[in-house]
Amino acid sequence: MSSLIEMFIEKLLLICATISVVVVILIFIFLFSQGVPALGKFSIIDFLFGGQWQPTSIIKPEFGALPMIWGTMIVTAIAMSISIPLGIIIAVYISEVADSREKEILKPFIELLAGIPSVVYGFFALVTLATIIQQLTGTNSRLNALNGGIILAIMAIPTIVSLAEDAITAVPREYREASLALGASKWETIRSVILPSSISGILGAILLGFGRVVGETMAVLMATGNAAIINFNILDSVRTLTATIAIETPEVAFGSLHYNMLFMLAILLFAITFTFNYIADLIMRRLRRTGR
Amino acid sequence: MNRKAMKQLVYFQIFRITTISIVLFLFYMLWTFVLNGLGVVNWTFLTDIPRNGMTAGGIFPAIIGTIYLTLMTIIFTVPVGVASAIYLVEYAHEGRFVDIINSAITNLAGVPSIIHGLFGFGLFVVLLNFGTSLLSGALALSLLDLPIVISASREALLSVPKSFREGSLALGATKWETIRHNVLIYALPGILTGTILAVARAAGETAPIILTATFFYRPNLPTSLLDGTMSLPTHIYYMATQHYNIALVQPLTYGAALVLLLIVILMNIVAIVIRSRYRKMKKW
Amino acid sequence: MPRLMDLGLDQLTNMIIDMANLAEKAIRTAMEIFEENRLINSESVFQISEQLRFLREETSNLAVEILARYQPLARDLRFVKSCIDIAYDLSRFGRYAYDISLTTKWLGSLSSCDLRVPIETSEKALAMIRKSLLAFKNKDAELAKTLPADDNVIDHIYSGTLANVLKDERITKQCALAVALLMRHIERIADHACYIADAVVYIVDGEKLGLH
Amino acid sequence: MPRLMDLGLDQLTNMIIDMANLAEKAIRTAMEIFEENRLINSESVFQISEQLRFLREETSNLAVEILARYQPLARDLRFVKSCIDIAYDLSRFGRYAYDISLTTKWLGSLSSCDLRVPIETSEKALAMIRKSLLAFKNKDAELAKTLPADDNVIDHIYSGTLANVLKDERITKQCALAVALLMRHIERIADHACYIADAVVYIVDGEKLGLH
Amino acid sequence: MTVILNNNQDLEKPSLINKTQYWNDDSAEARNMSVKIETKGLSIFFGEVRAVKNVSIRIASNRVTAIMGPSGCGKSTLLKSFNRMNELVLNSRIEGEVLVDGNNVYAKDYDAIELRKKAGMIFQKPNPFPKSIYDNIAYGPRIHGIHNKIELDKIVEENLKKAALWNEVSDRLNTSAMDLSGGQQQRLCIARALSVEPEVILMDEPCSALDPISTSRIEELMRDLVEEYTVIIVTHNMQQSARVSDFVAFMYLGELIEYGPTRQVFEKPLNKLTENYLTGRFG
Amino acid sequence: MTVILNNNQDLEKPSLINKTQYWNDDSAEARNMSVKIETKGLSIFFGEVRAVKNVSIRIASNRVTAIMGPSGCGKSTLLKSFNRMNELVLNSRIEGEVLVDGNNVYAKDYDAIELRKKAGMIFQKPNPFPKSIYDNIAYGPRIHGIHNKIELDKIVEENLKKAALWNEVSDRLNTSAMDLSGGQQQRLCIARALSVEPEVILMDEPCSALDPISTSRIEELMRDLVEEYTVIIVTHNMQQSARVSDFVAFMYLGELIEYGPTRQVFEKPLNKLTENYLTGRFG
Ligand SMILES: Nc1ncnc2c1ncn2[C@@H]1O[C@H](COP(=O)(O)OP(=O)(O)OP(=O)(O)O)[C@@H](O)[C@H]1O
Ligand SMILES: Nc1ncnc2c1ncn2[C@@H]1O[C@H](COP(=O)(O)OP(=O)(O)OP(=O)(O)O)[C@@H](O)[C@H]1O
Ligand SMILES: [Mg+2]
Ligand SMILES: [Mg+2]
Ligand SMILES: O=P([O-])([O-])[O-]
Repeated sequence: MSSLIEMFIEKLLLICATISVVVVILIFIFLFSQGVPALGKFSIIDFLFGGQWQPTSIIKPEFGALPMIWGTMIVTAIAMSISIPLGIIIAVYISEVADSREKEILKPFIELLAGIPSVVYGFFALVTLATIIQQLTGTNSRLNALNGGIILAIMAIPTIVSLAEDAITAVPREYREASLALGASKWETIRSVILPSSISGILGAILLGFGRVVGETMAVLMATGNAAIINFNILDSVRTLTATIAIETPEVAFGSLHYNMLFMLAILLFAITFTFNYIADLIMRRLRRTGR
Repeated sequence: MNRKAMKQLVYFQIFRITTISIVLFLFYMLWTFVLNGLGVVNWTFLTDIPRNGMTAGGIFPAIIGTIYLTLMTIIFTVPVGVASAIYLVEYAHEGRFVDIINSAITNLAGVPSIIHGLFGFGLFVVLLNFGTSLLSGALALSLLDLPIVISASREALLSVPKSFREGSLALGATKWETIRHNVLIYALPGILTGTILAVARAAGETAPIILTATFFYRPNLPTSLLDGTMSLPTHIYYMATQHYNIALVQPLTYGAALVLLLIVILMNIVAIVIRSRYRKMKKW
Repeated sequence: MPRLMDLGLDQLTNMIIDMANLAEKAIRTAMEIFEENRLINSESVFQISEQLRFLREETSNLAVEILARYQPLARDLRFVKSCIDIAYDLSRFGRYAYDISLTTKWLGSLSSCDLRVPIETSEKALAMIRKSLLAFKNKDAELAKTLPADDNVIDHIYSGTLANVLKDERITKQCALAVALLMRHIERIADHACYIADAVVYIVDGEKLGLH
Repeated sequence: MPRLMDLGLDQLTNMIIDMANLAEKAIRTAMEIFEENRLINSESVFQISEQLRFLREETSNLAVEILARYQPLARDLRFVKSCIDIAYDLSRFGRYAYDISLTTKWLGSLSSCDLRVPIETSEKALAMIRKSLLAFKNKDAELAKTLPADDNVIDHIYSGTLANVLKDERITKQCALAVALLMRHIERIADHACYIADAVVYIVDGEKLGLH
Repeated sequence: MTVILNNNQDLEKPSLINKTQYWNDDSAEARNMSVKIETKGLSIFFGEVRAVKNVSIRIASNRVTAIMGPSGCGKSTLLKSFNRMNELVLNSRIEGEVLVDGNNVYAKDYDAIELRKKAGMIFQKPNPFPKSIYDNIAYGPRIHGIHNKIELDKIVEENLKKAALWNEVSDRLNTSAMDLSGGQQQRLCIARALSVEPEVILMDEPCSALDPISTSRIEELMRDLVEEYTVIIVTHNMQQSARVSDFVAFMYLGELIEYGPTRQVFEKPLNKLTENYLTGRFG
Repeated sequence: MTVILNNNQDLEKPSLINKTQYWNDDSAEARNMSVKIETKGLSIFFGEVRAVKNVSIRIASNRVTAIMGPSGCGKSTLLKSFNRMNELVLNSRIEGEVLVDGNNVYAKDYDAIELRKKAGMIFQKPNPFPKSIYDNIAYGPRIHGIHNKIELDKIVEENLKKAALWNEVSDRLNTSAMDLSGGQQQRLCIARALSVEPEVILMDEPCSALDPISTSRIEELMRDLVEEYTVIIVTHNMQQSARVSDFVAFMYLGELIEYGPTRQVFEKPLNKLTENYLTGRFG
């Protein structure tokens, strides 16, 4: 009797656990089923390398994703090149340098920032940050790649800091003591022992930060100006994959080529984030298994 | 002072200055919202519908919409999420199947929110014909929240030492008895924390619901699951980018943003407080 | 709850006490041969002496076992260590008793000899044994420290008696030999009683005085 | 790297060997009194005997210390345990030697007595000591097991000699006494050599044979 | 020796010798002793690894049996097979039989729950539940259906007394068990195990996380418990085993190499491997 | 005893007695022995807590000194004060002096870095860096400016040999140190500490996480090291202290209660508290 109940409960829990798998598969199938039909009508080469994105052109709709890929790339590059060093520095500062009082303030604060909705960041970028940048650089496109990059960096910093901080804190106290007991200074200990032994955790943090940046929608949507052109000036307006989907989906006709092409963009985006998340996951998992 | 100490001092000062600048910058950001939003946030603003082409009045429908969406998300995700976590931690044995579930969860967590939106739009709104509605939005949000709830619950369960389970089993308790009496209660604060964070995230999400649940202007409150709604995040987005007179409504936008910020921060603080209390309490 | 070791230490104490009783019995039995002029077969003394030898072995086995099992330290260590020595001393009493009982075997009947001094001195030696045991039982270092005085008395009697039997021409050679042998064994017994007292002082104070 | 305990065990072995050498020296010195009719003062034998007594104490202290410090088990335990016993046996040799040296003190000059048998037997007993020590050094249980046969021989000689001195009327009472006393001490020496052999067998095989 | 001791009534009273060294009395008693647990050709596999190899052992009731051997030799695995805790490991598989009171516990209809009540387990690290002291002890009885407060009170008191903890905690039964010291926690765990009225107590290195003083407390407790229970202990510590156990089983690479009365195994092991292990000349 | 032994040259050769029991030779030698570390009225505070109370102790060079006492009595704190590792704890504060080679290490101009080179530390849990064996040993020398490969090779080999680990690892210097067994890891840590040419080695319960066989290895190593270094060890294990130490310091509630030659303290402690602790009649 009791073993019957036990079995029933186990099966019930199993069903719940399977839901995530079903959802992922559903997303997969759905994206592909909605996106792939477009390839019959538009070549994948033109999609990936086409420089024109004019979906609503009556004459000849163009679905070249390159401007969006470029936009995503440049914004991401700016964001990462700011957030990685800053994130690591802050993580090191919090976990190794700050005294306990500073730490007590900084840690929750950073966590709090991770919870702030992206639309708020976006609004800040749109109104305040853009003005600041404009005043500093004198550019005439208020909303531009730099603006988006900076706001994304700020959004990514909490993610990177808290994960990297975890990784650094997880370095056993014994390593620190061992190094100090050998007559190393604190800084030497950080550089030669702590950072090397938490490197994979930090790498994971960076990759997850990267995933967050690439997949971010609202902030870039509001901060970058959304011009679908390839431009090498970071002070020019750009448009990202995510922004394109967000802007165009509400207006698209269901089942149209444009609709399908939006799903193609989603597949592209998905592929990128999937790849990075997968690598991050691999690293994190190895970390967990070796117990460092 | 010798060279070693000198070098260390320089580095540490650079680190301190960097950290403080970033923190100040973020404080500045939060301050702009307080500064610009505090003026408009009052009782009317919170309880009135938007008026005069949204240039006046309040954000009541948006607040209610956000609450509805959030509550529904909780109802969808928490039972399934906690159950999944229990299965994974307590029952599943390492192996292919668990690997599949685990990578599904990490994947799901990594899917950009806009894709959840697009997926929700295509599946719930269009294919299943729920239309732009609370249901579609909540479902889309749930997909996004599910992995968060699962991970948090899983961490909480994993943090309960194996020895508690062994101790109970060795006394002749069954597995479920063990989980119910000697695992779940200790994991509960952790699960709660994770859930609150997930909820806060749901409350602030924009991209998924913008495609599935919300309207630019819909002053009357939703009466059924299939009604569309307004919500705070999308309201802010619309007011900041789509309104015909952005500059005019900017104070209102600040106000809405401040309210959203306060809601989200409040929930985060609650979670942080619960967690730190629980950490202090927990002695294993 | 008593320490596990305590069970063993109590056992050791009991064994020592038993040995002391046996030793006393052995000496008394041996001396009775002369006292009542009974020709008791030395065999019974030999039996007790052998019992003491076995018990000594058992005691030292137990002591070794306690050392290896419980690794006693400080006072416990001194106690166990001393028990090995004390058991050895006690087993020697058995041997001396046997040697005493052999006197008639070697020298023939001694009914004609005046053995009052050896007999009296043996009582003194027995009192010393009892005293040392009492000191051991009660861990009474002060009592133990009084033994050397007793020993001195016996040493005195011993040398006096030796001088006397040599000087006094009425004493036959056989009797002189008998008295000398007996007194020598009794003197040795007193020595070993002193060793025991020594051990007691060591147990209590941790000092090795070398009282004798 | 040797175990820390090994240092102590080696030390124990050395002390036992030293004691055995001293014991042999003691017995030899004591017997020389008769061999060459030298009137060696028994004092020098007493000195060696006392040295042995102190050494025995040292050995058993060290053994106890090893027990309490290293908690030896199995063969190591048997070894340490046996060393305590062997040291005791060896110290007895010193005492017997002293007793032997006292014979002339008790019985006067024995130059008129035929002491060839005791002297020869003492050589046999010394051989047994050497043999038992060899067995100990080499942990040679087989060699040790041959000692009881030697002991039997000595026992035989002992009882034969006793019967002989009683029967043979030419032997003076003094000489008879001397031979009997000497033989008895030598017989005891042989016994203790057997105990040592016993201990060796126990160290090697873990069996307590009770060879004697 | 018996001959001698018989003359001395004093020595016959309960004492160390009688308590822990019954094997002095030859193996006669050992042969008559009742067997509580028996394994027959027991092998335990983890996937491909054979952690326990064809072990046949008979464990005496009301005795302390110590399982020793180098790390990874299968001690814990063997111990866990006695109350089927090893089943919790996936991929674990057994061959052979484990008989408790003569019944094969791996038989299909044998109830693992009942078995675990019968054979309580104490772990290496004290693992009190983060509940009150009272609730820790009451946990097992409650699980098994006792909810009457008076009855529970009695059980709690009784078992805390058995575990020699009552005096130290009787005035704070409602404080958290986590506030106790390590040694007290371990005794609490023992009391908790006793609360479901086991007959066998399995201990896996119960003192390895404790300081020397707490350790001796637990050891004394073990000797007390054995009057009423069958105690099986896995330990690395030879002195501990020498102190508390009546029998020693020595394992090596999954095999049972030597098994016998403690004094005999420690003084005169039959197997060269045991000898080497005991004298530290190992590996 | 000396009288007797003098007759026997054999007994005078290096032996256990000479190696670990020099105190046999009366305290004369002890009085002549050079002092490596000395504390004068040392008190150590953590916030309001006074963990070490007015301790004055003189530690002999080229000897093993063991610090013992019940948990929380301040052993580790005292040990750490010798290389100023206690400074790493926030809120910690000292009063009094710690002299190493006669110099007060808490003086303002004393360089903590140099001190820590001079007084290496071994911890309770083996803590090799997650680097290769080679890099573990080379870490310290590199930090202190040695980068010449040949020189480093030499240092690595030498110190692994000193730590009795060379034979076991010489063929796999580039594999991760984490793959070593616990005992090997601890010896690696010792080698690592030796690599910066310390004069003092501080060990805080270095064997408490190790099995008995690894433990005796480390103990043997300690006796070897003391020929060249001053060794100070904190240990709970009285037998260990009896085995390896020349002097024992016994602490209680932050105070130094007893300090003397090991044999004397263990055989005849002067303080009642020490006596009770050693005989397990404590608390
Ligand atoms: N869950 C498991 N999965 C696979 N192998 C296992 C598992 N548990 C134990 N083993 C293997 O079984 C063997 C015996 O393990 P066990 O834990 O019984 O050893 P032990 O003697 O208790 O060692 P220790 O003294 O280190 O606790 C080991 O080789 C171990 O690697
Ligand atoms: N960082 C710290 N902050 C506050 N108090 C501390 C700190 N470290 C130690 N103490 C206190 O100082 C006292 C001595 O601690 P210490 O670690 O030196 O003890 P110990 O003798 O080494 O104990 P153990 O044997 O448990 O390691 C304890 O009462 C402890 O609570
Ligand atoms: Mg185990
Ligand atoms: Mg400590
Ligand atoms: O977090 P999002 O704004 O991209 O939904």
